[in-house]
Amino acid sequence: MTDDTEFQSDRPVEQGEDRQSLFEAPPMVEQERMVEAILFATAEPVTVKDLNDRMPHGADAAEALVHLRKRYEGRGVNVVKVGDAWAVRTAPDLGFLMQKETVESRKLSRAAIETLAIIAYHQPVTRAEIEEIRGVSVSRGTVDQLLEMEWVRFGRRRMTPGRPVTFVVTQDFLDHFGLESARDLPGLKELRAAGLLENRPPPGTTPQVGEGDLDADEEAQEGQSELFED
Amino acid sequence: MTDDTEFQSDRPVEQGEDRQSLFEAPPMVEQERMVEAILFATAEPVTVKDLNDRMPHGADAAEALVHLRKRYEGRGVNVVKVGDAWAVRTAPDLGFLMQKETVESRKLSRAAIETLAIIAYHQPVTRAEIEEIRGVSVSRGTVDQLLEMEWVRFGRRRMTPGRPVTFVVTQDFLDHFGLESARDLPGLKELRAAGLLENRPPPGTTPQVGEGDLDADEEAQEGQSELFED
Amino acid sequence: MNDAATDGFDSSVADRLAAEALIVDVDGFEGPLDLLLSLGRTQKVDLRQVSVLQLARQYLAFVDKAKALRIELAADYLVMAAWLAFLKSRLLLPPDPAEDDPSGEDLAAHLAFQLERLQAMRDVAAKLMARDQLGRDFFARGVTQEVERVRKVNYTATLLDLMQGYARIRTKDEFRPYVMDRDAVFTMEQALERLRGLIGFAGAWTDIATYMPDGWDADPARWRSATASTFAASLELVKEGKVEIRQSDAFAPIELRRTEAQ
Repeated sequence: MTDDTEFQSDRPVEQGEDRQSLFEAPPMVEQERMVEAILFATAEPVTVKDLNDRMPHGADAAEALVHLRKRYEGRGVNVVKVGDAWAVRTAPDLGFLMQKETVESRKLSRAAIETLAIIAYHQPVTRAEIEEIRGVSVSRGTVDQLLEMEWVRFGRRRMTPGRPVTFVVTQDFLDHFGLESARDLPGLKELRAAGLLENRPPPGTTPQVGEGDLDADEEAQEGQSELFED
Repeated sequence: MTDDTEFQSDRPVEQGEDRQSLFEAPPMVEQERMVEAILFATAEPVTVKDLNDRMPHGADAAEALVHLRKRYEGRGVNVVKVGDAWAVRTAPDLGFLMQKETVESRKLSRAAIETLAIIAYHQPVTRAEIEEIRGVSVSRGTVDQLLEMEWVRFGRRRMTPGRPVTFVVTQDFLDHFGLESARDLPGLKELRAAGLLENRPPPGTTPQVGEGDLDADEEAQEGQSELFED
Repeated sequence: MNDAATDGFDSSVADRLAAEALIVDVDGFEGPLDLLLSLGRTQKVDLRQVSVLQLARQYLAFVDKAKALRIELAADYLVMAAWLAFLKSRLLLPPDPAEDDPSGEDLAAHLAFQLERLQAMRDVAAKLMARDQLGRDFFARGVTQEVERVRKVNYTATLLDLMQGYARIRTKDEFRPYVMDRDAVFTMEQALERLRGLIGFAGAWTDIATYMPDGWDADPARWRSATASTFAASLELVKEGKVEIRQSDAFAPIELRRTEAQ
């Protein structure tokens, strides 16, 4: 249209001006508003062509997009290119706001705590060794749980027949318990000094049978029951 | 939490500081970004409480909203208040760009429109009162349609004989008509000044006048105050 | 849309009023009050100053015409007619000081109030519908992002739990030398491993006892442990669908064979 008026210079000037103002593109700041509203309200990303089609004649969506994109830099939402189209999207660092976490706190089972304690004190330690120390077989679920919590991870394989895997505690474990390293775990002496190593077991645990071999049966039973628990 | 540390001044200072920094709210500009991201992510208005719940501990969504609203003044999209919730909406002057997004809304009958207006301006209002104002019985379908569109909902029962249910308008209604609160209904002040929102019983009605009237008055007041709550 | 609706209504009312001399279109009115309002508006005055007496006359004339045309009038139109006739007489006759009933003026004032209120409601309804509307003039976010619900179980344990747990184990050791006394236990994992290796050969029903580890039959304790774990392991394999298991009678030999591929 503007081209037209330029060529047809024989027309009255006023008319030409009229037509020009009629089709004059809105100011860039208005165009920016328009692009902003369209990108906001449209479900799909919008191409520059679509934007221009929807905006008033003479508008330059590409330029408006440059301004708009800059305006949204560092904001909670950004103007992003998706393929050859444009959209407004949540800033990547704020994705966590789109999740609602419900956290349930549960006490770690006794089996898990004991297994964890053994790994912490004896790492790197194989499953067979854990069972040896605990005196009961360790269920797959217990170790899986500790692995999943990322308190325990696989260490190097032991260079013994069967090359069994070993378990070690993780940095997460140390962080959770506020330890610099696993070596900082109180030793037996300190446990005893702290009254944690009395010759009486804490209430609620299996009563201690004085002499060694007798309790093998009991242990076996305990192992069995645990076998069928989970 | 911070209160705690302030009161328990016997605690080591470092610990108090630690705890404070642990719960320190993000800077206001970050909070503004968060509110921006949350409001952009949903079509529904979000309450200040919901915002605070989703934002990190110590954040003040209400304050962030003040800044954010100002930031979007005059832009292609605006931050608007809807009842006690907030939303981002395109600027009304840009509606012409959105033909594609326009949803053909269900055509409301004249009866439905009048009933809606009566509920909005007289809320909480009983069906009998609506009928009294319109001078005809209100068909079940009319109210059902408004309930279904979620523009009206049941309010408290009226404490008069029969304990009739009342109707009030919803947040969706406010959202649809771009109202911050029921207080902003067009012409509300004038109607009230003209006494046209009063519940004026026909002269000489009923022997139960005394009590009934008192009740009605109270109810009317209650209704008004509810209108002004928000 | 509503503008159009109300406008449409207005014009249709105007049309109807124009045609009223000939046709009494009762269905076109939403009840007596609506009809009265229309009649009142033809007085072309503020509804506050509307002459209720004149209005009553108009209404009664309307009802008479309808009767003459043998048009069935709904009961509420007739009730209104009766009430207006009563009101008319009240307004025309001097008030009876002995009577306690509300005066004609009071009744008329209330009717005027009702008409004004109805008109006011119609006006604000039109104003309301003329507002910018969501989805028509302004718009919500086109693409929404659902809030993802993440359920997370947070297992807790304190250092004290850990130490107590360890202490519990080590306390047991305090009473005996640290020996490998676990050699009397054949774990289910071991049994499972053993069975997995052998089960491929069990095409026919085989006594479970033949799967017992070699050399475990000397010590009764070891035999017991091996029997239990082998049995538990075979159940595990049944659960996995790898083998079938049967026992003809209580204490009869337990037999198993591998499940045939289907």
